[in-house]
Amino acid sequence: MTQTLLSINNLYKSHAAPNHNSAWWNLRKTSYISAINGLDISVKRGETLCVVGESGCGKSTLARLVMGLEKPDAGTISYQGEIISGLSDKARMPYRRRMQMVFQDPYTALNPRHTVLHALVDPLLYHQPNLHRQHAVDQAMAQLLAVGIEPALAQRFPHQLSGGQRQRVNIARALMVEPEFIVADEPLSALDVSIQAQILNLLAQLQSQQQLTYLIFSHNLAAVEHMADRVAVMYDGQVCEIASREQLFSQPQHPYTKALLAASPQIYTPPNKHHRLVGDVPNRIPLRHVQHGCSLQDRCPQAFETCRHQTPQLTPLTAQHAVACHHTQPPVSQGNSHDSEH
Amino acid sequence: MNAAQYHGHHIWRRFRRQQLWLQLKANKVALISSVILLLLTVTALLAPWLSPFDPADLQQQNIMDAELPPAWHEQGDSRFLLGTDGLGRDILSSLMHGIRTSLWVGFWAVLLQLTLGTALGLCAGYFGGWMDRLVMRLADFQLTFSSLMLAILVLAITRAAMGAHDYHVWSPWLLILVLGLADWPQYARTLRASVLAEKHKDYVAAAQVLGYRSRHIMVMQILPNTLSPLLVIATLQVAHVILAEAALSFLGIGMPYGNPSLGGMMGSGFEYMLSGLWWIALIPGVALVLLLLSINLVADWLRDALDPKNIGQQQ
Amino acid sequence: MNNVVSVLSRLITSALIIILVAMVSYWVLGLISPAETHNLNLAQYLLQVASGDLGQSQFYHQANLQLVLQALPATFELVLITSLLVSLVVIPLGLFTAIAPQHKLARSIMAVSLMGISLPVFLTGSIMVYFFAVELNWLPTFGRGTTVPIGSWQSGLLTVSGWQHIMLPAATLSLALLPLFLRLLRAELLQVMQSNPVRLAQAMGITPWRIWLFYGLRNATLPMITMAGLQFGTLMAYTLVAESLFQWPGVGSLFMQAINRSDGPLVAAHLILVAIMFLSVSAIADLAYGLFNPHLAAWRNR
Amino acid sequence: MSLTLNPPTTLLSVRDLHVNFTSRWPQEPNIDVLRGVSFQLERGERLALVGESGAGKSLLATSIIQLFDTSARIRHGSVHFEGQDLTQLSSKQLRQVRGRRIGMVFQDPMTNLNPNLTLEQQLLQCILSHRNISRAEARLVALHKLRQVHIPAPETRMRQYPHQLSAGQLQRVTIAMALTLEPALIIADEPTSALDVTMQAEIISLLTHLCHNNGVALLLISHDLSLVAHASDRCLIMYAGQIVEQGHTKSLINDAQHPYTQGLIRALPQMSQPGQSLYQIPGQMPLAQELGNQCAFANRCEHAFAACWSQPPTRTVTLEREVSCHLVNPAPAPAPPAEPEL
Repeated sequence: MTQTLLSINNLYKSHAAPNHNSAWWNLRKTSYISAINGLDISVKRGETLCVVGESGCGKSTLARLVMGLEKPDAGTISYQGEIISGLSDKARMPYRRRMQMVFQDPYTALNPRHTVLHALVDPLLYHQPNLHRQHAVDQAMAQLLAVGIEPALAQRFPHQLSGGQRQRVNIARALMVEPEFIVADEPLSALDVSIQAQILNLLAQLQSQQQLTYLIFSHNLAAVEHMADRVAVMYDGQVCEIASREQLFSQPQHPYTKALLAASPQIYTPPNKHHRLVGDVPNRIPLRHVQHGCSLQDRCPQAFETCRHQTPQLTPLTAQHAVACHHTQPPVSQGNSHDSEH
Repeated sequence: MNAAQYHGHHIWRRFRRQQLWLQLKANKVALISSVILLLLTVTALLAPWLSPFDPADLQQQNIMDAELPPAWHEQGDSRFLLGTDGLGRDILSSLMHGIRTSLWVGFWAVLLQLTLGTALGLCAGYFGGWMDRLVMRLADFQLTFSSLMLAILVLAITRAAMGAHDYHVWSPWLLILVLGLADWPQYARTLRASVLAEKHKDYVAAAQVLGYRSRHIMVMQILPNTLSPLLVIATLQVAHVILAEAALSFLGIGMPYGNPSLGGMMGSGFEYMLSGLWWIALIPGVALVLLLLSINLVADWLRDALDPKNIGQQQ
Repeated sequence: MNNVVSVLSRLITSALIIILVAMVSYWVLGLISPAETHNLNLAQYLLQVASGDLGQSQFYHQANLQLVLQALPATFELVLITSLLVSLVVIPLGLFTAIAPQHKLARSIMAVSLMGISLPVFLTGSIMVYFFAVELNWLPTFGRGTTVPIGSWQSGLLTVSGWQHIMLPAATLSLALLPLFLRLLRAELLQVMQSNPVRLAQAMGITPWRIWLFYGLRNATLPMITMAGLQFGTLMAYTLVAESLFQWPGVGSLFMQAINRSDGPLVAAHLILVAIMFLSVSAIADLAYGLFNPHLAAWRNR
Repeated sequence: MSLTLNPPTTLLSVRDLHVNFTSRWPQEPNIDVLRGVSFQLERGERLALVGESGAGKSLLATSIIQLFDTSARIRHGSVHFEGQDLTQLSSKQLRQVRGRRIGMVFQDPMTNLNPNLTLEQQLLQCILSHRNISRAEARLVALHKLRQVHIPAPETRMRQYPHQLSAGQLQRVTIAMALTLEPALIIADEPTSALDVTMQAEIISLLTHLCHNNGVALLLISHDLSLVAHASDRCLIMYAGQIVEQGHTKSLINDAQHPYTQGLIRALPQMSQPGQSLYQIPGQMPLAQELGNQCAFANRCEHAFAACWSQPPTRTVTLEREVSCHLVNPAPAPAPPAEPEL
């Protein structure tokens, strides 16, 4: 249980900002916006790590970086001790079978021109051209059954399926190559409330059957509390708190975590107004104007002088619990705050 | 379930074809215009056998037959159903050969445009970066300048440089080449936009995660989802090319003089019109409008029929 | 700072394009009139162009620049009257067909416009000539009529005969451009009228004319500017066809005459002037785009 | 029946509303998407409308002010608002009601505001369309409303374009816009689902407080029962184009009568122990064209019995609760044995 499967060290990634003036003579350079800002995280074999954060905090970018759909600017991602972040497409192939992804939007995650069966069988035949077709079809039908899709739906096109069915097909496709590690980017957010429970149960059931490791990105705290072993809270491209589920939900330390928990609607308890943040999620600013200090400083009601100058480091409180906040730790004396200098 | 059944895209193709047919039956205007287009195409293809005279054969021309009005006119001659032009040539025969020329130029130029535009648009959309910027800058530049203006400049200068006689040996090919090479931006822009939209959909990411190679994703996964708008543009462009060819021929820098083309017929008929002989210029004009209108109507219907919003409605 | 860079990069690109076009026009000059380039090498020609000397016409024995400048007022007035006609008709019709797309009248307008797209400019011109000049004998078919000098500008818009002469060419050109612009504007407006902001405006009970003006037309302005800029070449080509049909003494006719007479220097001069005109029009379109674009406006105020 | 009395405090009363979409294809029948919706709303009341996507919530909202696209049509039923039947009004009279008496707040403020007008211009368009006052006066009204929704530095903000503000601030602006003409009712269609979690609670509480303070009734539409649990007085549960249960929010949550409502609450992740499998409602919501003469929930209901398949349930009105279910109001023995047709 304690073996580290995936570890991410000091990861940075920025994206080009949209350029509004795109006439044919305009060859001006684009500006950049940072998405991942010095992030450290690790996933242990067999666990479910949920990463919680609001839209724009860099969750999707992180998911894409882990899956090798984008390349990081700096820092490393390693899988079972091997660095996989800089690999070429070819060198990455062995890891493609071991790591798979479930996407947020079940409506666009399936090619509209392929039937369910085609979507499942095609990857197998693409990689193993010698595989007997009947064998691949049998495998696909078995996988569909495992995720609760009736065989009659195998010949349907995605637009003939409901959202929940499509998400099941997505999960089935990811499982076709028998991976051990699944990254899921907001697997529930596009689904109806009554369907979310079905997918949550399916994910849990598959995990226990196939010994899967999950890295799940979500903003739905209720679902996270239900399925996570450990929870990391992300804000502005950094992890601001990471703890086991029990600790995070019972003793949150970071002001942002507290605010998130307070804001998450509970059916029987009225919302808590004490942990509100002030102001808004800041608009993304181009890299030129690098902000000093804690990225939450403008919204945090408890921000003090140190927060304006030093970036807090992720510091362990207990073995299971680490927080990046000046309130829970003494300020670092030799200002080694790493403002991005690239 | 067995392996032979799983090939989804065949079923899809059949389904789609059926859809198109149903929608065509429901739309009377589109049905009539596609029938007209079909008739015109067949006439054009069979022109050498169907036409009563051969416009290129000087033996069949008689200056005594010149400027005869259509047959239903009291001064008309029953041999010349639509009358004759200033040199005594049968307008009906010239017309059939002219439509043949128009469709021929339209077909080859559009094929050239489609190939060039698709290749450039696909690369620009999929690879992005400097390639995208360069292709799109060029496309905007070319689009602003317009293919007709470029064709006028290039063809006029070539004609001035070669002299009218030499020029007419090369002009049909030059016409296709210029119109074919100049009008790629429409395709490239549309394709790039749809490739960009498709590229950010999760199924492309899923294909990458499953280890498909870029080229395979580009051609097998993305391209099939972007073909509908290209088909519509190509149909519209056939009309556009035919119109451009007619305009150039009208100006005297398109099809050679002896080679019958609708624009050329109208150009030479214009002078007669000032003396009241309307049919020499107007009959080819009506034929041209009929051809263009039927193509445009078919394209208009195709745009609606291939719109994914409408396809989802009927399952 | 960014503005300066943008203007500079634009100027440099434009200069490069003009140099490139000048090189092409030197090559064209050599193709059409080899004698002209015999004792004039490329560098000399470029220097000559840079100093504003575009050579002399072989046929007219006059400076090319002067010839084109003399023909420019005719073309300009034709384009001006045409654009006025087109915008006067297109904006209300476009609005109407986008606001009430299901209305019978709107449907027939669109059907007519589809026919209009399939009508070549020279056919409409021919038909007009036949009816108004040959059959009815109301209007003249060629030339500009009497012109009145305003400074160095020969204007035909101040005399009755000038107006009579401009009517047919302007009407022909407008009829050719109308359906094109109508369809483009309508497609744009239709999209805007079904957008979320318009839905919110309707939900807030905003007066219909305010919705059409401030939500419909205002939101279609940017795409319309881009669209109009992109149609510049088509406009130029159509003008050329209309000019040669009505023997309108404009730049287009001059060019076609130069071609027919194999007047190399005049053709070469035309190329350079067309490039300059093209660049200035795209600069104007860009300026207008920037003026109406709140993204850029906000960025300027920062 | 209390509905027919129409007491003076009733603001909005929707009765047996049927809305259908005209099919593009002549051979297909038009199918009702709203199938007999009835409810009423008192002055100053906060009413929540909860349902999954496809249940017809948004269509109901737009049907009240008849702002749907041209293919939708009110087939039957009435919408009484302040004593007049909105379905009988001319488009000019309707415009007088829209904005002036009924304000709307839509889902995504980033796409709903006009990107090419400053906020001031947009607010002024709204005020000047309904009131005959000078621009300067209208401006004062707009400023006042922006202050009410806690926009910092409203004078500066007013001169800005939508893209210069964050999503949370823009949603405040749309709320201000809905309030400017002092309407009697505000319809908020998923006002927070495009916003971040930390913003969500704030916007909801702003909306409910402003409505309460100004005596404005609120129809709050959401897919999330937990979100509206503390923001509404009464609650309507919508399923497949019908209202299956309605009642006071507190009592409805504590004692749900309809199996669908029960399922919605039980399926929430916080209702079961972490790690345990969740209660799930099997299957998915039927499409409008699949519904025959049956209870729409019958195919997912674990209590369904013969009557559920043969006839649609009638509405049972008990004290402050209305439920449409055969379990609550057993149907009289079906006299003619209805053919099971689908």
